[in-house]
Amino acid sequence: MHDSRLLSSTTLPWIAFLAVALAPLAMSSSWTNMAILTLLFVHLCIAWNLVGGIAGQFCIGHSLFLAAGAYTSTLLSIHLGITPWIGMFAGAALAALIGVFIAWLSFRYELPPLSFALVTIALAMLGYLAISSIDFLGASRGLTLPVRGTPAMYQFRSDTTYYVVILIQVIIALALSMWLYHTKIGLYLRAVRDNERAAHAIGVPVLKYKMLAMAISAALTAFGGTFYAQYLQYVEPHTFAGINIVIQIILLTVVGGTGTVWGPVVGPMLLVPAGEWLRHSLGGSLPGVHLLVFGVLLVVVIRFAPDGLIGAFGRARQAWRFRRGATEVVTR
Amino acid sequence: MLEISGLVSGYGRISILHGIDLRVEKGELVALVGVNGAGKTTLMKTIAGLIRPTAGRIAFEGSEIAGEGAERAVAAGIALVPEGRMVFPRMTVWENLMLGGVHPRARPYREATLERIFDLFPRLAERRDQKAATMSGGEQQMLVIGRGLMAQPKLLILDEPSLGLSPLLVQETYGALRKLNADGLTILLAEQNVKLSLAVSNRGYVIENGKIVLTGASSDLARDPATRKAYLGRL
Amino acid sequence: MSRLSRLAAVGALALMTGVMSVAPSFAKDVKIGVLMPRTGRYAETGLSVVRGIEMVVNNTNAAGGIKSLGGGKINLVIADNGSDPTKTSLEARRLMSEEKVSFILGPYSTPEAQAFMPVADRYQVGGVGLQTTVIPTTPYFSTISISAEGFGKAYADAVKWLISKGAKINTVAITYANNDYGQVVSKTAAAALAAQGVKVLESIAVEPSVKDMTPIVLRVKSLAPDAVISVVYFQDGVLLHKARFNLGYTSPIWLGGSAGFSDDKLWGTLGKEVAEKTLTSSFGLAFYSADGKLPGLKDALQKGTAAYPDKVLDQSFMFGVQAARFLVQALENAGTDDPVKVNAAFRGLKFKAGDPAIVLPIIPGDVHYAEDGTLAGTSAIFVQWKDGAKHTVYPEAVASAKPIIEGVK
Amino acid sequence: MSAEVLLQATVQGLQMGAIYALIALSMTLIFSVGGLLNFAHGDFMALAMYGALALYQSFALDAYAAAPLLFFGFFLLGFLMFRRLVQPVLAAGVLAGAQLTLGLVFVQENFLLMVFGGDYLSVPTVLSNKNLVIPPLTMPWPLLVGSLLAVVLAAILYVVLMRTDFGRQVRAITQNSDAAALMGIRIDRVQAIAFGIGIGLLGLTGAIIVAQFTLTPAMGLDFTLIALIVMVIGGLGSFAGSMIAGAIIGVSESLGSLLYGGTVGAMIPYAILVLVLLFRPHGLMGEH
Repeated sequence: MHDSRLLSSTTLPWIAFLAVALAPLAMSSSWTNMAILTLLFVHLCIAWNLVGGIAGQFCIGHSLFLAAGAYTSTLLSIHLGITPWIGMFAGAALAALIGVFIAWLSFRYELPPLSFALVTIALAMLGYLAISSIDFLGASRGLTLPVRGTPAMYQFRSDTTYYVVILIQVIIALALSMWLYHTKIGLYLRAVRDNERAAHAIGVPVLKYKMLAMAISAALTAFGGTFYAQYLQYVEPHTFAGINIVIQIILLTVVGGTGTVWGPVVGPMLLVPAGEWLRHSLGGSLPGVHLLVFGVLLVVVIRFAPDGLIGAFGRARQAWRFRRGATEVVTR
Repeated sequence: MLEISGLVSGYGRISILHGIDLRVEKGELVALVGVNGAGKTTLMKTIAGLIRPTAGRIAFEGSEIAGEGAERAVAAGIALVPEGRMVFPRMTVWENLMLGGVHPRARPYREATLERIFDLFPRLAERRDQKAATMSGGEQQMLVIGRGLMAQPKLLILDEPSLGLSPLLVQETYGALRKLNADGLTILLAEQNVKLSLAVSNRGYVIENGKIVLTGASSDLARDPATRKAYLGRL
Repeated sequence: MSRLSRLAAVGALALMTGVMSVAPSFAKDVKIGVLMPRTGRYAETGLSVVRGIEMVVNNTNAAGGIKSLGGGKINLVIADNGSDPTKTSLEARRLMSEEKVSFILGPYSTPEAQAFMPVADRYQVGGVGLQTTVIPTTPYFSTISISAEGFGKAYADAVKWLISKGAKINTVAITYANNDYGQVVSKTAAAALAAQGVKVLESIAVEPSVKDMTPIVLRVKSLAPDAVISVVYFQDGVLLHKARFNLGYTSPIWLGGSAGFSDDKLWGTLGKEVAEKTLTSSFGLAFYSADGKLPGLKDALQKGTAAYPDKVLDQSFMFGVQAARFLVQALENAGTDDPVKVNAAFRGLKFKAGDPAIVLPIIPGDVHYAEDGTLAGTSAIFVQWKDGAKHTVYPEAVASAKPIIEGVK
Repeated sequence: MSAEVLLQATVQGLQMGAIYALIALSMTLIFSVGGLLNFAHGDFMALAMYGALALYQSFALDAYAAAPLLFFGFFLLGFLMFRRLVQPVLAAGVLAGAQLTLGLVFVQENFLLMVFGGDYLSVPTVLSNKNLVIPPLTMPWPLLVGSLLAVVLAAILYVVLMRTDFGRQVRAITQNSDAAALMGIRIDRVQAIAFGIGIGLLGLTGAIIVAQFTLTPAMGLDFTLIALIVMVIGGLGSFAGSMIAGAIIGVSESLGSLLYGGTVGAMIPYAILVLVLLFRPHGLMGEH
């Protein structure tokens, strides 16, 4: 009994996820590219959710981590010829460092949640303005990666290979997020989210776990940044350091369900393809109409399921069980 | 005046009250005693309209108010003085009191009521322009009671008014309640402090695990072996 | 020649003519991708570009298609890049791997081009950037516009020309939008001016999202330069002119561009009062002006008015026309739909001055593609405004009016 | 740098600062309703500015004359929106509310893009291009009117919130909504009215400052950020604080651009925000 429930609550979603994620392999190559974009956002949403959802820190500064991953690996590749396979770890380390600093800063100065969000916005904007002005980082024009065309340099001839790379990254990120969620660390993080003072009072080392969550989230985001940069083979501040992408990440996660394991997976997997579909089917008619529809869709989901689709699904299932339970009692 | 029957209430799907029957007659001072977690606060909040009951009736002066919301309860003449001294911390004493009488039913009498409250609690008059958060626990308790009175209630409900007060302040507070009752105000008092509340009240109810287990005249209850046994530590 | 061989020759000829006369069965249609913003920031521009492209392609197809392909028709596959580099990359991959297009017209902006180039390089399908000011890094990408570096030099050339006309310019201050375009233009202009012996007092960066240009104009004013070069977009350009107007600072010779000095809607947006005080004496760098003296331009304007009577035939439209005319010529030269050969033919394009294929006034003389994929022979034009209309004043080869220079009679 | 130029830049900065404060005032009011952080703030204002444009184009109505109309129109919009949309989401938490407004950014930006297109537009008014010249100073009238209005509105809002029953009810809900309910305060109605006034003020603000800016559908987010900065630096809920913070941001941005160029000028507000939040987490005039 217990085992089968465990099976249904962890294994089934995995099977469903893999089935959907692997489907594009059987389809045409334009699906592969769509799947890559989708999985990239799944990866970034999982990473953000560790801090923004599970630890409840409304961080808008993840563009810094994305930029760290994208720029570090790119610069190492351009100037020193170091392969991004190694560069990605340098980028992740840098991102983790920045993340730990932000976590420390917010703890040291006891920032309330709202102020934390604003400080991270401000840091993100400062980072964006700085990157757009520094010549070494390519300034606003950005940096183009030399075409080397070898897998050893993280460049592939086939999009399917990029797809496999991001799929593996997502699986690792998902496993990590699941592990974090279900172990003591996740428990502590959720305690911090629900009531930081109380968590502190019962002896949870709040700073340590906040820094840990931030470090993991930042490093994962940086890995996403490296992949994104290598996939596009160029970096540029607007795409890699602007806050627009963070807003997208947050909205996708929110629709899926913040603070849950599967929310950041479900959100992008439904909405990224939906957004592309809307763009293709409505985009040509009037500028903006497809994004308007998309925005209305987001607002409607947030309105009727503020805890996201995963939350709504959970409630529906519970209600169904409840009703079924009730009928059983009656028939008995 | 207040008639509760078969009341079931709680939070979400979890019921805390399992069929409460309770009456308060005009001019009475009724005590509701029970240990922490027995359901006193839930009952008070349900009467005041903060919680919607899942079953049962609450009739006030003959009309049904169950589940109609807090605004309806205030309009009918019920004022709840909540536990935990829920003042508006960043407002002055005067502002807190004015808010107590902000309901259209009470608004025309605000100035007059304010005078009465300042008579009853002279300390509030002294601290008129002080921020509520900066006052002592006892002063805040007076303020909350005063604020409840500003609503021109026919029935004043108090939730644990003695909680966390020094014995001297408790005496002062209860003195004020007795005076108000003597002036004709109907009072329903929820307390853990069994001895004190039974001493001031006419009748009493004992609540346990969301059910009324004993009821009767306060003097009888105070002598009842069952009450004594249950609340030995407090007697 | 023997009778037999003569017969064979005649037979062969007959066979060929016969084949030619049933052209549809021999004609090879060619699939061309159009990768333009139809949504997002540059949607309006992208839609206008597509109108220009569609007009040329429809006219070509109606006139018998591509002759070297036996009258094959051009089929456009229009893709939307959402004004976004990532989507440009995705759509480019789709056009190349799935739609198997022979060439791509687009993308539009510089960041989009940078996302496009690695894909073009990988799939070996060519593309042509329209308003891209970056120098291509792959043989599979070419541009029509002038590079940012080219614009920088154009400012220096214009200053040299103004001096030759009698203007006294010893010192220059530069303000630039702090983005890819502004940074490169200002740097190149400063270097070229210094080489000419003109002193650049300072280059001042301005964020493109600025809400007030007054402090910047004040800074320029306190430098007291003889001339000012402002690399601005539309919005910061409007704010710049308003600040100049409010502060009454109209004395130095002011050069600027592009949209913030030469966009068709600028005069209307500023209003007559401000525009007369600021635009009439300024020199606006432009890609395009409808008064350009080119036979191809007159023809395009005429056909455009017929095809889209209710639309404004703006700069973007003409860029679309220009790109499509280049492509038609390249297809004629290539005689195949093989992407590599089409791209090579595109890179090999050569036009004489006054060729009817040329519609953009930035191409006044002979033109061909340089080694790096930029157009050699282009030259930015400068316009001056009068009563709400633009008049080209430089270079003199395409000028339609005499310049009005501050301090020169 | 001459004293004259410095003075001119300071005055210009003060006026821009007053405009920032004006935008932050309504954000402060909206924030006081259940702690909602409105990321769509600037977008509502953009909507109002386009509204002024539409009224000008259709009825040749001057933006200053349209201001009261826009106030009432936006009040209704805000009131209804709160009832149907914001309140149910806010019940799920402050963060859900903030996320909802992020979604609204999408909706409004693209609505404007769809209806008005992506071109930059401007709205002429009676005060456009008029300057008040007091040598050596030049002050654009639209900015002056905006600044004066900011001060007047801040004073009115202060009085309404601090000295009226309505204001006390709004504050009571912010400080302890359960206790407020016990007073018989109709929380949803008071909140909806306060939210409506906040959005209405944005309608008014948009009309008043439309002469100063160029309109583009995506302009909202920049204004949201500047309003957030001003509100937070001033101290959440403090109108006087917003005025002071607006002045600080406006002047430092202006002088920063004058002395060190536009990029530094653009970075200054964010740097100030970080420093203030670290060393005075409740802002300059905020209450603990």
